[in-house]
Amino acid sequence: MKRLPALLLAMVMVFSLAACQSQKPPASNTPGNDPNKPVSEQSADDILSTKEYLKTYKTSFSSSYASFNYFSTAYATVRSIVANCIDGLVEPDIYGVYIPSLAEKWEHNEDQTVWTFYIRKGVNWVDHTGADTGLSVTAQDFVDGIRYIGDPLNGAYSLRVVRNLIEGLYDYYWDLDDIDCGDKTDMTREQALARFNDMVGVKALDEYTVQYTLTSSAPYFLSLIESSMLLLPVEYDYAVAQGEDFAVDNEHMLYCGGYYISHFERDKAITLSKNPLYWDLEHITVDTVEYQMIPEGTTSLEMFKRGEVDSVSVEAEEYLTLQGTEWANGLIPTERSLSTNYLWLDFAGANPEFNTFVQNENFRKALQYSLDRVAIASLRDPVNPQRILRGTINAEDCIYDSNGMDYTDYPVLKAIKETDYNNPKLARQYMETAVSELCDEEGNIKGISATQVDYLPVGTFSVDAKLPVTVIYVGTDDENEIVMAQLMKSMVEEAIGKDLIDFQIVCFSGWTYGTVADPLNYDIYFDSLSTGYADPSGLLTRMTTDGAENVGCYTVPEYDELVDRAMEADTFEKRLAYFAEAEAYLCNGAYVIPFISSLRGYYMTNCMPFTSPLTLYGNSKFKGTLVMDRPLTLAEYNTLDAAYELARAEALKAD
Amino acid sequence: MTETACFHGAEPILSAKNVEIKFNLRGKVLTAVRGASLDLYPGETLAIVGESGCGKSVFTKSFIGMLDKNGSVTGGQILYRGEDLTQYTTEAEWLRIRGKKIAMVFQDPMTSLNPVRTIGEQITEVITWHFGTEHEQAKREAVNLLKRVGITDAESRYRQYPGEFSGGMRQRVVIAAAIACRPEILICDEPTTALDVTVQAQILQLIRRLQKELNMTVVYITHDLGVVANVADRVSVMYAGQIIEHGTVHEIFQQPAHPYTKALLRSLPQLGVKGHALYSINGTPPNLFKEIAGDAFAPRNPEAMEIDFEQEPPSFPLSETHWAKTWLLHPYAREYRAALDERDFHIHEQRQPEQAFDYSGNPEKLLQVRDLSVRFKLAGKEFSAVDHVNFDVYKGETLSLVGESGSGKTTIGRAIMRIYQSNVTGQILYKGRPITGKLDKETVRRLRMEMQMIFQDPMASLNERAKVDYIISEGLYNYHLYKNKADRNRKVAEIMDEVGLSKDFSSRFPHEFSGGQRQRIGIARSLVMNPDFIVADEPISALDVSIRAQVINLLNKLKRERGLTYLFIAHDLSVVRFISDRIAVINKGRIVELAACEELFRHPLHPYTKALLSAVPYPDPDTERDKNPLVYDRRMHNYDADKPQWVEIVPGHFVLGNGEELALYRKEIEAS
Amino acid sequence: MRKYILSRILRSLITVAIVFVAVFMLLRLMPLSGYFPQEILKETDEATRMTYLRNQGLLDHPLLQLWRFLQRLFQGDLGRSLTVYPKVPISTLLKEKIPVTAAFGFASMVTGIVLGIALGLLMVRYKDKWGDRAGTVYILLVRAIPSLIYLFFIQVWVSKWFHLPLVFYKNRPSSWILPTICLSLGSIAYYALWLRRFMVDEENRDYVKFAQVKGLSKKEVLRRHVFKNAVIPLTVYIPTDLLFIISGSLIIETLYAIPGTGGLLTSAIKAQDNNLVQVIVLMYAVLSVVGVFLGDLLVAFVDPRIKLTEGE
Amino acid sequence: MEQEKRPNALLDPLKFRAAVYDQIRSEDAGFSNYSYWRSTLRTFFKSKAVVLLVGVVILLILMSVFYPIFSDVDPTRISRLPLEWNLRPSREHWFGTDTLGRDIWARAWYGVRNSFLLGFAIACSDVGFGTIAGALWGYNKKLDPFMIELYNIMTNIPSTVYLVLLAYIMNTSYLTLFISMASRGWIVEARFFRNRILSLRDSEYNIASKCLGTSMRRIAFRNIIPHIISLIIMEAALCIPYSIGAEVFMGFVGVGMPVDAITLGNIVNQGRASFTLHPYQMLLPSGILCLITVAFYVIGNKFADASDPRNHV
Repeated sequence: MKRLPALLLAMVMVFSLAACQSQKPPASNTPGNDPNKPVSEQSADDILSTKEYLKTYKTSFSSSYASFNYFSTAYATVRSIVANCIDGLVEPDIYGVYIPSLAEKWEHNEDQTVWTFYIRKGVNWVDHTGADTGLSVTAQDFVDGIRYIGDPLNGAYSLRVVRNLIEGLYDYYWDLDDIDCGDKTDMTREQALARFNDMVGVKALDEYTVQYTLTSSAPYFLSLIESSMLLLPVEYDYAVAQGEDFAVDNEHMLYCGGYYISHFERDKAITLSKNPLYWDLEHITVDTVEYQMIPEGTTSLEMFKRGEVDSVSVEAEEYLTLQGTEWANGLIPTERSLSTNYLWLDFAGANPEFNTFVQNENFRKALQYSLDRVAIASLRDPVNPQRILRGTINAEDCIYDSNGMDYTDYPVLKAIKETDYNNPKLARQYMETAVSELCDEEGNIKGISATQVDYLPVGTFSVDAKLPVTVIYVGTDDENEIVMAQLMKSMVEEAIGKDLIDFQIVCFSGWTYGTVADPLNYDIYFDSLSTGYADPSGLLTRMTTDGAENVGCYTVPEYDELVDRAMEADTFEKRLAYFAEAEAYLCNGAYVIPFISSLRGYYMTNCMPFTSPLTLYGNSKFKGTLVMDRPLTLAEYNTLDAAYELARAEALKAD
Repeated sequence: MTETACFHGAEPILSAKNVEIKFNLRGKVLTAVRGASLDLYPGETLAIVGESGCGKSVFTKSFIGMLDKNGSVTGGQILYRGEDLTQYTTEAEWLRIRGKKIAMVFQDPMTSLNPVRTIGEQITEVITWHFGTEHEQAKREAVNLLKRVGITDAESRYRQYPGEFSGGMRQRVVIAAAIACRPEILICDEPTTALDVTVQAQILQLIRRLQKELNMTVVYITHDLGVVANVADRVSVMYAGQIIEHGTVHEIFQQPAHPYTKALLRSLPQLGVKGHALYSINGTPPNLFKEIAGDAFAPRNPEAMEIDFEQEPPSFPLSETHWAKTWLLHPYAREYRAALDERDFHIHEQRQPEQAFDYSGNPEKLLQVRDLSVRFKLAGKEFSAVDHVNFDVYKGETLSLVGESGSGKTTIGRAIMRIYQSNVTGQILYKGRPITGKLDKETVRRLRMEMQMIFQDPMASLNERAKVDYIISEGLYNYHLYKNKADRNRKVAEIMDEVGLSKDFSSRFPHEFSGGQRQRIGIARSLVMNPDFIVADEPISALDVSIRAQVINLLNKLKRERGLTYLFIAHDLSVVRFISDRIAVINKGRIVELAACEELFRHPLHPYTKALLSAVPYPDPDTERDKNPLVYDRRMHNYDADKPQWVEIVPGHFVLGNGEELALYRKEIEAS
Repeated sequence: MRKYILSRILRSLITVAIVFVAVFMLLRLMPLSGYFPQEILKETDEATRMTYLRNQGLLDHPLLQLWRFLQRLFQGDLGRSLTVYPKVPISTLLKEKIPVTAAFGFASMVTGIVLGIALGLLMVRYKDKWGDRAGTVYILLVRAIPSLIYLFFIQVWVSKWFHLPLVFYKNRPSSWILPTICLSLGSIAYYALWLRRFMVDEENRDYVKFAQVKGLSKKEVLRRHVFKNAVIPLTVYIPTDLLFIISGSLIIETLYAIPGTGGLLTSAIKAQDNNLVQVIVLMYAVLSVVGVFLGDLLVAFVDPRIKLTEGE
Repeated sequence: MEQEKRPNALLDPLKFRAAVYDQIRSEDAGFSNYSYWRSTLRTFFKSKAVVLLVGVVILLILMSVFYPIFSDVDPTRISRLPLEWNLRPSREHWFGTDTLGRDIWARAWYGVRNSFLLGFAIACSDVGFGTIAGALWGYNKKLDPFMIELYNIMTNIPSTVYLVLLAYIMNTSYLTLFISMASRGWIVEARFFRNRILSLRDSEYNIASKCLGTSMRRIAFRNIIPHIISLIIMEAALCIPYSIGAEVFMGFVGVGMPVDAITLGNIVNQGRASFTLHPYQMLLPSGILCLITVAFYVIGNKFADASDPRNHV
């Protein structure tokens, strides 16, 4: 029995020995006069020159993932890892100007429908130990990349844009698919596969020259290369030999980028190591990148404080509690997000009440004008929520015409940007109008009868075909989304009035696209879409009546016409102007309700900013990243930012 | 007498003076021992007799400091070799005495040994602990001890677990462990109560032998006067926490002085005359939570004097070795005592045995049991609890089923009562009609009314959560045997009166009653149905000696008045002899012999019956002393080739045996 | 004895079979769209999906699918995950995850038994004194308060007080401490509670009194008789503990980011990963049945009383 | 031997004659004034902790009943002013406000009420069905193999499997949670009661009733239920902490209550997300939650102890 206290003592000792070092807070040098924009006393050059940098970058991921197959994965973490492991033809420099990567140079024809890339020689694939496989990256590998995604069985992710853009790929793909479905019997699968070289507009002109032939003019093709992983090369024979195992873990894939995946522990850790054979080894500043899994968002800030990760995004509430602590001056606002958050309305759902009303523009507008977007944005950034608001579909500051004019500043869109949608009175008016059009005097909704709405597996709901209109909002069980949904409910019910609308929130834990959005098991749901590359067509063409992103199944022929007109425009400016009109039509009609951007407030980091490629559309890269042994302060950031903006403007001009 | 004489004058090794022991129970104080005194002399055998709750066990436990946590010695002295044990406070002090000087054997050998350690370890540990002996040496000693207590093949049995031993064997092991340190005093707390009669005698013999060999003083605590007669040199009779009479065994048995002792002896069925009411002690022992004034026995003593209720009697010496605490011995009471003695004498004179049941007139067979077998499943194995049993019960008789525990006698009773159904084979006929297997509702209903059962354990057989009123009228409710509420109340009151319970009790709960009263409630519950036939399953074995006679008398009275027929299940032959007309002896599921009561006692044939009869303790020290019980071993039969048969060897006398044995039995009968 | 074991095994197999078939069939009732990750679903059309499903044999009659599953099972092929870890062989998954969970499970089982028994002894030794009271309060808190709450507080606060890592790192031994202790908290309470209860029960038995009468000191009686007898019934629970070793704790593995099997089932069901669900359910069913069975065998092994009744 | 030296002079010779024998008095000592329920309650309330906890539970129940009736604070009122979000405990908001400015004190009491309702419902169903099924199971030998297999199967399927399956089939609601918990709880209780009833079934007083031809129904109501009523009370009390704990766990797994339902589980799980930032949001409600579970757990166990006649010392 005496052994027990001894045992306890021993355990306590182990505890105390196990104490590990924690992170130092950022240096408290905030002498700037303007508290909103503190600036360091040091110049940008001073900040950059006086540093010793760490060789390891530690970061985290939060969801489990399965495969590193860059053609088929949908997981952002995997995409960001692979972006560092497989190089594309071109990449942006720190100012976002495209510079050679695996292609040493490139050229295109007049109307930008044929692009030719000259591949860097002497780049070899390496395996998961960093060893040279002897296989070199050739033009054929890029052709094979398209060959791989052209086969429906390989399940390429986000294929539509590339499939429609590369000449012949669409037909090639659907022929194969028809064969698989048994709809097409006049040729075998082998015969169809053999037609690739003849049909599809991607050719290896010689061992190191690859040429893409496109179906339409694509001035944005380089940004598409940056953003889409479908244009990455693959060692086809290797991939085919691996079969289903291809890229399921680090051992079943090959690397040609700055890093290879040296360690992989499922749901726990991934380590990237510097590729010793990399062609641009001098710009690889960080030797290893360690990813570790953090399951709950709340602990990641704590992890950053304890020095377990090198950067962390700071949510609104965290931002507030960090104020007044030693960490406060390390909080840096996130710069930009190309992703926009929408409310999707279900135009073909099973809820007769909502279905009747949603066809009515006044009702949609009532919804649109009932949202206090600032309050919603305050959930993300309580200090400066204005910067998160976004009423347009495409993001600002990313698409420019040849005059340098921002696409969202075209007049029709500018008007939307300037509209204050927080107008409960107007919302109530719109709703009353809608009610007068759709209901009889007793408050019965015309043309429908009480019924049971079957939104299984989300649930079943009974509606009485009377006012208030029952609206089923279906969301995920993510804490932040729940809070937002609850806020929206209170806004909508307050603005429109509970007598006219009954806003029900269902947080469905098994929320997947397949269970809720695709089978139309909702009235309203919240989602986001992002501008994929420097052209509005990326989003807008997919939102037409039969477009892939038209998940709400609205029918707006006017919009379809506007999009068609834009696609046929002969100049880029006209194209943008027409697209702007189309986008405004969709927004003003409240067919979809974009309301904020996906900006997540603030972040803290140990990295020196503006040292790695500015990847606007694609995934960030670690090339050039400088890791400090302490967090960056906002003052330092602002100093560096000022210098960077000047340099960038110059660089863009030179481009 | 010669043996006892030598104690007097010698120094006692243990001397308890005016010991008072109190317990805290549910916030109240119970005085379990109220100034009991006792001297123990070297080498003697003392028996402390008393009914349960009289404090005999508690009293002796205080000698080794084993009182339960809520109890303590609150007065008096216990002197052991000059040291006052009541002053001991620490465990270390007691450890010098316990096991080493004073050892104890408990009642139930089934629970006294740790089931998961080998018996060897449990003996060895005492030796190593007390003497620090080396393990090997201790082991050798333990094996010797085992041999000594009569365990054959001791070396291999050393490594066995208690579960592999029979009850008697276990008690031997317990005794071996108790005497491992050669204690001076061995206290045996009802050492044979839990054992079967045949084993009981062997254990008593063993203790007696060991006592002689080791020169121990042995204290027996028992309620069984037969055991007392068998073993004791001197006897202390305890009642309500006091020793009320003390003397040599002959003095107690032949000249009891205290009314309680007298009554106790007189109420023994062995001393009763068949057909007459047994002398019975009324009432129940006193409640020790209350202050007791005067003689504690007075309220139950119909011959008590007024002084008995007022003052506690001192002890009056009768001889050098004999004293009693009763006012009857006071000179003032001389006349009264003489009158009492006179009356007792006449009572004895008048008694004539009643005519035995008349079987000659071809009496009606009320119940016929044919080839009855009952099979049970235990841990996936099937075994026969009752194996091809045949017997008849005549109307108006009392047939007793006698056997050891586990012999299947209760199972037969329950099979007749249709409690076991699916696993029963063979036939049971009641009034000529079969009552096994599926019966129509009406028949079952009728049977349930005509056949009733009385249970062994009066504590378990009454629903604790129901009032007496409900318990007794349960049958009335079931069959709507009453017209209205008043009628039902009247019936309940009548039956309570018949079993000797005040009708005021009807609104009380069973746990407010003593064992005898509860048993009477149980009987009332059965009688209210007006049955013809009653299966009485050991109805008195769980009762105290002083209570038994009440119940026996009640059963007999009811039989006479209502013309009942009993199937009486028991293990105690002395009771059986008193109460029954015929006796069936059952062993391991088979009835081995069946005969009229006196015939069986006079001419037992089956070796098991003989062993059983020879082992019955008889409350007479002279006959008991020289008794040499027979041992029955089942293996003596060789039934492999020659199957046993159930044969009526002379009219009315059945016995089980194969050809060879039967021939032998016939010879025996002729010889007698 | 052999017959008994055989019939037990047979009955266990039937139980496993029923559980498995029931879950298998239930899973086939789910909508087909669940077979695809969200993003894939968005990018493909109905025809492509049906093709995929047909190629995978997921449109066949459930019984046929069951048969196929069993066939492959006997060849040692557990199939591949569908949505949670698309295309990853389930055997690979289990091979990766079970060792992690099992290592924690084993460590916590040992901690649980050792500390649980120590605590139980402490409580008996100091019965109705401070040791007992402290132990009772501990048991009370662990058993009464929803584990999520105190596990969460332990992660946040205890890690801070002792400067222990917040999450688990394979190469940092100090990060093992908290999860292991958290995992064993429940079983410490469990073992302590029952050991105490059994010991107190045993203390009132006749053989204990007899041992005392034999002159053994109380401590000796506790050690030689009470403790041993009280531990025997506890052994029944050890194999059930074994179950937890492999199935893992959803809460603790989630809190400490342990890449074990704990959350596997939940996420598999949520993502409707039929292949994964059926394998895990099968695994759990087998484990629990085996656990109960082993428990009985173990007791028969350590308890001489049981050997007897069955050995006859 | 010891002699009483009492002077004979004090004794009255007239007293040495037969006294009147009183039958009732001779029986008198047989009675004890022991009453099962009185002793149970006395043993139960002997512990001061129990008295305290019973007081706490009564207070909690009263509070959860009367707060929603008399308070005019709307626990669902969302504030659109970020200034009113995440307020620390103050005089105005005793427990502070949550992420959307809702008053946590008010939410806590609505939550206690709803959790109680859920807990009581589950306790009733589990113990109710469990007792009935346990009685059938215990009394009918033929049911035994079937029920044992059913028990094995039901306890072998991990509960999350059909919790999540149920969540697929039905809305997340009180009813779903209730069904998913109750569909499993009854068999555990049934087995518990079966074992108790099995030992009661073969007790002599039941056999006696059988011999008297008492119907099964009467046996059940008069012989069985009065003996297990204390167990029923105990199990019901222990069901409450169990059901509250299960609700918290299910919220964690993601198959709990609808988000706008106010239950303790929801409040705690919501508080957990922002624990590092606003600890009070979780601490205070989980304090109440722990108080409830601990109180019921202690009460249940102490009652079990008290209802055991062996402890009536």
